[in-house]
Amino acid sequence: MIVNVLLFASYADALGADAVMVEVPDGAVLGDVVTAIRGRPGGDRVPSVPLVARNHRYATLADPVAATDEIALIPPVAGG
Amino acid sequence: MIVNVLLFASYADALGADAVMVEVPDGAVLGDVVTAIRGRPGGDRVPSVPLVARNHRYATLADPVAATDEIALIPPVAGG
Amino acid sequence: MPRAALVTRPLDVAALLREVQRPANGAEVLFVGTVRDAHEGRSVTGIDYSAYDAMASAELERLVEEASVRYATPDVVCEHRLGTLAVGDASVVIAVGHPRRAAAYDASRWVIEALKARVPIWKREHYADGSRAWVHHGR
Amino acid sequence: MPRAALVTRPLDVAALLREVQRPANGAEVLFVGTVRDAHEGRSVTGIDYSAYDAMASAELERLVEEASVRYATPDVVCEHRLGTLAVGDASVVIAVGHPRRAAAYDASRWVIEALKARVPIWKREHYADGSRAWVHHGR
Repeated sequence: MIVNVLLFASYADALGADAVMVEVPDGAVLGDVVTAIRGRPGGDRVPSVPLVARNHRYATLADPVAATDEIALIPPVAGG
Repeated sequence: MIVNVLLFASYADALGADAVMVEVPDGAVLGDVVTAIRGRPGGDRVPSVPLVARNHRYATLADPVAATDEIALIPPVAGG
Repeated sequence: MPRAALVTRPLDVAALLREVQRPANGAEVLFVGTVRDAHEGRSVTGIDYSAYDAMASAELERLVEEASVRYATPDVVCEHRLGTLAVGDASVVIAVGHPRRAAAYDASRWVIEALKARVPIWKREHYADGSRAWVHHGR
Repeated sequence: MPRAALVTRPLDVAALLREVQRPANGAEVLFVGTVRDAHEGRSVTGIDYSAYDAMASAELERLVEEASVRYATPDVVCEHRLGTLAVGDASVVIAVGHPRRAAAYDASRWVIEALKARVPIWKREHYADGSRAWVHHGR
């Protein structure tokens, strides 16, 4: 399946895009999405265990992913 | 000597005055002033060891007093 | 510079905030004390605040100076209002600006606790039944 | 009721204070985060704040709801500004109203710490030499 992944701040700079499409097998988990992202040009600047959000909530890399999910990689936050 | 003593809040209500003159011997300490105040009508509502100020600073009952000092008895404070 | 004042007009929180904002500061903490509608189960309609003016001013000034030294910032301002206040009126505002938020919170807290312990100000509550009473902290 | 918002206009501290004032409250604590002119020894001229808008809004709302339950007061409001801010501009305001001052301080502190840990907002500093860099807390 094709999953759309949102990127922000330093990760968007690293990949040169605010969002990328990645292909992962059906039944994939968020960790598979991260691995796919890290294989892209510039993806080496994403850590192997980044913060990940699914549908506007933090999730773990072991959580499953569906094509309809809104997935995002979250760089270290710096609000306030 | 004659010492003028300022009273506030519940102490002023107790003594029925914002200030009272008391006579104490030369060489008296603030404790002597308190004793004199407590002998006045209503003075029994002043505790035996009240907070006392001399010239706008807290002082102890063992501190000396001069006729030119500004003496005040300070009821429990309640600012804020 | 640290500044403290007793005033008889309404307190201007926005002005006090501006007073402690400087380019070196990353955090401002404001404490606002307001008149509550109840105290120890009784319905309160207002409070008279009175003070030993000369000493309260001096003590409040000493207190913001001490906070300024203790927490290493010049930006400590406190105003306390006197007179008859209604429910919801602000009786005291403490504004602290600091490069670091932890110190801003700590300094603000230190000032209000010291003020309540040391500054010769008294309050007499007005109750819904028409009676009035002097209020002590920690009673 | 607890309320949180991401905004792109200047923050109105006086309005946020009014929002948490109720007759039952005796204390309001406001935290104001402002853009500092220096960071880790570098001269800062401004900051771009950006966010994962949908999630940051949701997370900020969850956070003020949690603070409201945790500290037992409905009066918890937080606004965070996004966009390009100049030195001295307020980036975040947290307003808490509570019957008791200790809880008001604690709730305010809890919200800012949780916000800095959890809410997906990022800042890119502009330096006096013309360069820019993403800033991480605790780096």
